[in-house]
Amino acid sequence: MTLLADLILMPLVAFVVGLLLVLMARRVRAKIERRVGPPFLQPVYDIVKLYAKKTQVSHGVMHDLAIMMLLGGFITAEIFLPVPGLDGLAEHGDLITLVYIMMVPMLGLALGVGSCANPNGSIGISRALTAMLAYDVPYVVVIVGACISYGTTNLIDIVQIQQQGGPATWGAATMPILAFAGLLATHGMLGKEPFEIYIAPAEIATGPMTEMSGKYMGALFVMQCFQLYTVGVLYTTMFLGGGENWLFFLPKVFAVIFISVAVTNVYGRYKTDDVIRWMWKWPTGIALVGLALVMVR
Amino acid sequence: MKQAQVPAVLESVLHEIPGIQITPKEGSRVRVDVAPGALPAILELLKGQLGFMHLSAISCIDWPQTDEFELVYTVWSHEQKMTVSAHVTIPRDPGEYVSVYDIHTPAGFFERDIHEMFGVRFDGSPNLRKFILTSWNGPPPMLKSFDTLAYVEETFQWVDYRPEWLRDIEAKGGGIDSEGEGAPS
Amino acid sequence: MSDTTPVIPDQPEVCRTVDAEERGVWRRVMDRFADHCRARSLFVLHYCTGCGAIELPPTITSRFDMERVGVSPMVTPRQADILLITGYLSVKTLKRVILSYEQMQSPKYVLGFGSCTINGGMYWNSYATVKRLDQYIPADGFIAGCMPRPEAVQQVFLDLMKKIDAGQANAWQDYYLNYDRYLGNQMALFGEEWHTPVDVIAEAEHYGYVGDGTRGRFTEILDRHAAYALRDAPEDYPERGANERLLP
Amino acid sequence: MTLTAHHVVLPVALPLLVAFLLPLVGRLSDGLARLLAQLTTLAVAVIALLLWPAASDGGALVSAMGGFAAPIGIVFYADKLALMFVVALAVGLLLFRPRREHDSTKVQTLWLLLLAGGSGLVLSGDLFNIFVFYEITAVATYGLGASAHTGAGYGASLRYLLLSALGSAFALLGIALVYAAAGTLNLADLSQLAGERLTGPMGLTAFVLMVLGFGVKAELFPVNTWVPEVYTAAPTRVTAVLAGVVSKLAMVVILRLLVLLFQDPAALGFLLLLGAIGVAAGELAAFRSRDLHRTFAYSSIAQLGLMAVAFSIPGHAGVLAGIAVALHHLVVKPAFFVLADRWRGEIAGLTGAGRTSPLAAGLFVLLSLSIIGIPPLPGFWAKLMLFKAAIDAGGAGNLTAVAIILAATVIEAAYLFRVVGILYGTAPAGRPPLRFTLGELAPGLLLGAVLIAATVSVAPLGDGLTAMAADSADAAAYASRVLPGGN
Amino acid sequence: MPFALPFDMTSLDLLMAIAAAATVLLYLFGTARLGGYLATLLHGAALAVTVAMGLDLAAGAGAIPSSLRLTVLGQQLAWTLDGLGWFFLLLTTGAAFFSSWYMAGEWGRVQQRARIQHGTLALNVLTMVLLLSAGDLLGLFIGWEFVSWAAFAMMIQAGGPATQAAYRYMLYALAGAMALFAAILVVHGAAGGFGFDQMRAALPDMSTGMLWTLFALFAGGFGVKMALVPTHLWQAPAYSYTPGASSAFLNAVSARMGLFALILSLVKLIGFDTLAGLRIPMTGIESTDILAWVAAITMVVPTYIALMQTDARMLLTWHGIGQGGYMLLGILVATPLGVAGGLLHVFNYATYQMALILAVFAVIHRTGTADLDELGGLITRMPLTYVALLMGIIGLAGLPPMNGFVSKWMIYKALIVTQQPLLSIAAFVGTLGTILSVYKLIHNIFLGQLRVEHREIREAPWSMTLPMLVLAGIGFVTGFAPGLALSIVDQAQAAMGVALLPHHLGGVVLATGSLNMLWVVGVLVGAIGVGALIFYVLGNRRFETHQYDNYAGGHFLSADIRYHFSHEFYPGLARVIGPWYRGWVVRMEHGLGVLAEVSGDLWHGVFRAAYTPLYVLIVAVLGLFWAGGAGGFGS
Repeated sequence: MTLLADLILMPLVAFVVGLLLVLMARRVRAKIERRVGPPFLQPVYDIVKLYAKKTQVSHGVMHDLAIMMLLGGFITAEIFLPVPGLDGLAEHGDLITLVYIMMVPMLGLALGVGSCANPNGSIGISRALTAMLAYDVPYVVVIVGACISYGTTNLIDIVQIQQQGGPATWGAATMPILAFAGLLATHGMLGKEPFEIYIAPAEIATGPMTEMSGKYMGALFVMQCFQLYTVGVLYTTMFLGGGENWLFFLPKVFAVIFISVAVTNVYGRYKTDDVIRWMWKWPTGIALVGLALVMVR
Repeated sequence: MKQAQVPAVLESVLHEIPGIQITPKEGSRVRVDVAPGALPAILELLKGQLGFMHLSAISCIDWPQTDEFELVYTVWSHEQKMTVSAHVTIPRDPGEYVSVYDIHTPAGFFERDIHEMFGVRFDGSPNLRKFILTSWNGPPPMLKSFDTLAYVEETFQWVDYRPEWLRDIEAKGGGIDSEGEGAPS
Repeated sequence: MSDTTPVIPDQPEVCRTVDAEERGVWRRVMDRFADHCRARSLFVLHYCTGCGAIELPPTITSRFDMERVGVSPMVTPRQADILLITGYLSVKTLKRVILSYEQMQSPKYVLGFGSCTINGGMYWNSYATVKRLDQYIPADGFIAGCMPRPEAVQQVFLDLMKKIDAGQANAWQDYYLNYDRYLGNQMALFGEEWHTPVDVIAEAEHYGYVGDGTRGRFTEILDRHAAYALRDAPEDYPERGANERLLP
Repeated sequence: MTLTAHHVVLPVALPLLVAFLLPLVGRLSDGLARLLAQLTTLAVAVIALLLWPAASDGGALVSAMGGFAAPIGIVFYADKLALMFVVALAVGLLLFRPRREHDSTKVQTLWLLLLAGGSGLVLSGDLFNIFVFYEITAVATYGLGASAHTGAGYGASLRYLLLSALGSAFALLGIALVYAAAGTLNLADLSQLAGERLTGPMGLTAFVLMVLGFGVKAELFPVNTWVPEVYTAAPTRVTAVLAGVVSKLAMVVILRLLVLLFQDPAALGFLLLLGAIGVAAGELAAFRSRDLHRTFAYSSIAQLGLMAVAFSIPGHAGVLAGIAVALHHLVVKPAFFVLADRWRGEIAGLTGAGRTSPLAAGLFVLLSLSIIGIPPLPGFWAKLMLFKAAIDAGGAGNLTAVAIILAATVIEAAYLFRVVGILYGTAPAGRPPLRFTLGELAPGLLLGAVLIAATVSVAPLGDGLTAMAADSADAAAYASRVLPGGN
Repeated sequence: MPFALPFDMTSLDLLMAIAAAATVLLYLFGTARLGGYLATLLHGAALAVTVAMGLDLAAGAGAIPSSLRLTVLGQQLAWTLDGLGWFFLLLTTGAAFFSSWYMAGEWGRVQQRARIQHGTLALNVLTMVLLLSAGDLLGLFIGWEFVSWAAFAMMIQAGGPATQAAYRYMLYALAGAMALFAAILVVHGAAGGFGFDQMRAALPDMSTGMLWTLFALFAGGFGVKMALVPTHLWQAPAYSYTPGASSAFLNAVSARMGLFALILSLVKLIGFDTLAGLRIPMTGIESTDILAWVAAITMVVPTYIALMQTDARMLLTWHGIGQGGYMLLGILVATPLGVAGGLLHVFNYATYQMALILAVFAVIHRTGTADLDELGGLITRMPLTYVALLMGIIGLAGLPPMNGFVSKWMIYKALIVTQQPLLSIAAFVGTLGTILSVYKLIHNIFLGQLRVEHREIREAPWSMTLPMLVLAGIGFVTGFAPGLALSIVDQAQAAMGVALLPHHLGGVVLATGSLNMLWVVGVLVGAIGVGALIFYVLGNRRFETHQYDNYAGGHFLSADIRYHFSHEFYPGLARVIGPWYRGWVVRMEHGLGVLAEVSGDLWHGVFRAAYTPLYVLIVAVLGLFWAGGAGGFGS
């Protein structure tokens, strides 16, 4: 029975924490711009308003399927991501499986946007995939380094290994360089400036989201919540010792996202090939140094 | 307006054009009135000798009384720091004039604009198709003979703006001076 | 000029039309909640149609910060709720405004800035500008002033929110219910071949907003030559290429 | 009627006799002369076949001329190997008799001289006798080479004459050295004395001179520059016989020398070197050539190089491989030349020829596959034998030779299948279709059928060849049969 | 239960008989009205026999002998089929069955020379049966030559560019064959015979130098067929210009014969331990490491070349080369997990690559072109082909619901567990490149703006879409329950002498993190169901509009404006990695060609020398000088 509870609870928790993360992101942006910032329930209002739209325009079956794959993919990712108290199915799928499950919604979105037949969307997706290639190279090096250093790819074991000796045995403590590279790659993964090339509102009218309206746009807002949550929790699980209990776990997740959000609002937008060059020069270099250190031990 | 005498350098260049009349204006502006046929020559001279490289604008004034169009070519010279506006008048009904595109390339757009707004044909101008009013089928709208108010009256509708607060004021004798100049009834 | 001089019926005061089937309690609670959220989350279309657009940046950014009440700019009409007509509307701009309006997802609201959208304003006697906005697309609110200051803009937003919260801002239904009249006015201005790629009638039928005013004389003209599968575009209209509907 | 040892001399004597009769008969009527020539060729073939059972049971038929004993007497030694080549020569000459326009009594006489010389070369057991028959074949080849009556033909034959004459001089010098050292010219006798007399620098020099001499006809490396010119200029049927059969006879002579006289590794190494360079040179030049005739000429140089490498491997395995390659080349090369007869001139000009005459193109593909050495065709088994022998013999020289041959096979496949690609290309509209009449293609198809028959019956054929190789590689048996009482 | 047969014929003989009969019959009746269905029947029969043999092997029979014996010139040739051979045989007959089924319908009728296509396909199956059941090295070589030439016959039939590509293939294949010939000769030299057991017996006393040459020759010879990096240029054009179904067959199976032979020679005969023993003196780099790095480069470089292709077929064949690298890398990890991953990837690759190629050829059949810049928006016209291609690309990219993910996961896991980070990073980077290029493939063909001329295109006929969908279904089923495919892989792994990987229906249970695809795919499908529920319940009904009702910055879109974004699909990436393609291998290949030409000219010149007598004199003097000096050459 607990498995059924986990199956239901984990996505909901993810959604709620995701909403809070989105709120924090918008609030931080407002404070940086010396503005008051949105009210507490603003993300909820946006999502409900989009779902409550009276007319919903679709561009074909694949456009709808994409939205289903989007939500389905992230719900699955949440279920395989262990959080304090809720292990879900982490026993049956390890870190590598999770990384690839996170790519299913990305592919679903890409197919849906493709079927909208909008040039802005296609350019957006081409840039999104290129950016994915850019930030995934360092991210892969970080994952391989972490897995080799922990000796396992099972997320639950990884968390236990890190919690044995308190903060001293956290990933960030044992592999500081690798953790730093992971942070840079995570920042790229979130699609915030300076790597926001594929949602560039000025150039390609929010790229993939051009033809998304009503509940399609609502699903994308929900995806943003899930994405912030997943990326934050994954980084915390790998390097910040996961969560003994929610009291310690949430601040860590918020801290990870806060760093990235804070950095976002003071940067302009890189061109696509600059994103690639930067991602393959600095984070990859740092990650390889971290990997070398791990292999030496 | 401090000095009225014609700048010497301009005098020396333009004096042999027959029937030319140069009147200096305030600041560094000079007005030149010339016969229609001589204008390209003048522009050529100004550009060649005095560095009037920049054609700021060609504007057209519609004189319905004398049934004429007046074309004003404003050119500017960086060397002389001086603006010359050459005025030419052409009769309205044929509304034909020669294009100065080969002297100043921007003239192409000005001529296209004047053609659209006034109906003046510049032969030799590269492109006289519709420019801004792409879905306009009416007469050239800038002509004074074109009664915009009549067109507007006929094409658009007004809202008779009678909110109750206005009716109270009128009841008390106030209200809008509807006989004023052009206020809609 | 075409002989179809549109006749202007009397303008009834648009009020909240209760949906056809009497809604159950649960549906009404849901509607109430939906209206509550709709009022607090408005996406403004980032489309500067006239001179008043310069008033928007201060309204939305740090000086007046409309995000406090949930208003934020959005790039494409698909995602936007509010279309701001900021100032005079030239005939050419009106075409794009109508296309953007039809591409917006209802419930959608139109706010007219300044007197130009009410009765022609400063350009009342110009051949190129449109005099009354609400002849071509239904408008929810107008702000007097040439150009209204951010405080006035905020005030109109707050008024609109109150109307949405009360469920009254339904001018958009009027576009479906009286589409023929709007189309007539548009055709009077743009000529008979005028149509946008958006199939408004099919949308109205799909979502059940078909009133007696939806179909009429002008929609027949529309059907005759809005062969959306038009291969080659007539030379000028509208500018590059005619519109396209893939017959289902 | 059974034929005894004394009839061994007939395959040589009969054609010589008729060759000199022909001019007289020719004066009466050309038809009769041609018929007589063909009859004698047929007779020679029949005789050789009839001799076969006698040779096979006794190992070999030996007939001493005039009853003289060894050191002086001229001996004819007909073992299965020799008889096989005589039959091949006769059948080849029959199959490829000259075409109507190149034919005349003079050509027929040369044809018979070639038959006589060739069979004498293989049958005779005496060194000087071999030299005489070698001269006869050389003269016949000069005449036949020029029988196309073209300027190029005369030039090529003249250059070939010069080269061959020089070669013969070397051979004669070598034979003289051998005579000086051993005192006898009878091969069997020499094989007895070779042990002590022909070793050391004197023997080696004799060997080098003889190899260079006989190498001219056996297309060995330094002395085969005449091959492309003569094979291209001569009438195609003559080339078919020359390349197919005659060059092998000279190689058999060299084999006899190696087996009987010179067993020391220096000689074998020298022949291996020539062979390997011959293979590499042949294949690379063929890769470069643009004309079909010239390509097949270079290809035959390469195949002869293969034989030289095979024979340079001591023991019967080497001989077996050499014979297998020789027999396979004997079947494939004439068929290639039959195709080249119609597809004359630039290869590039042949585009689309495969579509107009599919049978010829199919034959070409079959022959290419076999000569490259693709299983199950006999070419593969021959090469496998060669490689097995070389690897079993070991030694750096053999390994490099194997490597060169493997690389050469790839180049061989390259130029052959380049031609196939052109044959099956789409023909440009303007060119008239090159069509084969069945008559022209018949010999080729026959040889193709022989090839396929060999593929099917490769096992029994293999055993037969192994027995023949074992016998011909056995110097002691040779001596015991020839010398009475074997002193 | 032993396979009962009418007379003493073993099942392997029956299979050979069917294959031979198929070759002859199909060559004669290929174009007849029912010729296609006859082909499908025959290949189906062959598949059935193979499956039966599988049951036999699973029931414990070590190997299935064939009564075909040949003794030629002292060599005995025998044919027996063991687990490893059977695994690849199953792929061959399966691939032949599906491609003949594809050819049976309308596609076959449209071809000019269907007879030749059917004949060559059956010939390929026959030659592969002979190769896979080779009993000794000579049999292996003969089978290898047969397979190469059968593939050549299949490639050359299309004419035009195909002949050029086939000619280039033949040169590479023959060079590989000669290397293999040299290898078996070296073995013959050392072991005195061509038998497998003779070779194993002679292995211990082989010198390391000989072992290195043997390793190099085997890896080089078989690597050419597998298109490992330096020898990969021929495969893409050769496999794409072959017509339709045969191209699918070649892509799915033909290159894997190289892998079979590599496993047979390096793993079964030489064995992992002897290979591990072979080290480069100072550096401690083992022989398998070198091959692993060649496999890694083969994984990455061709994938990023595929990214830049504009022809759909070329893109897929370049990926074929890349995927070959994954299989080899998996096997070279030498742990049960790695080997199982590599072999499973062979099975998975065959299913989704075939589905992809058949789908692309269905598009070509309908639109007439495979150029990615001329297509677009076909999803509305050819939905079934779209589904097949979609499931194929998910498999090719190795994403969860499909089987491609399972085998790639096992390979990553094996590399991480054996602490080889750089190789696993290369594997990940290869997958990323694949994801980008497969999306470009599906986007440029099926998504985006539908062209005016493609508006009346109909879906491909059932005879073409059904095989595709069945293959994609197999991919999904083996993705959902990888245990089925893993049990097939066990046969091959057992025959290879590698310990079996304990697995259950859903996947693998390992201490260092296990994978249970039943849960992963189950939850994914369930979650997508929840997504669908949310989509249909919340929010109003959807209104489907046409492709020109699109946001274009206020612009009115219409049919005559071509706004489909497909040319140069990844401009940013092209700007960064564009200069990295320097075509070293292409220049190297060109260099070899020029070397052959130049040396050809040299010898050609030698033979044309007119002054031959003088030339001979010089040579004679040299010969004498050498002979006189009694310098013994050789000995």
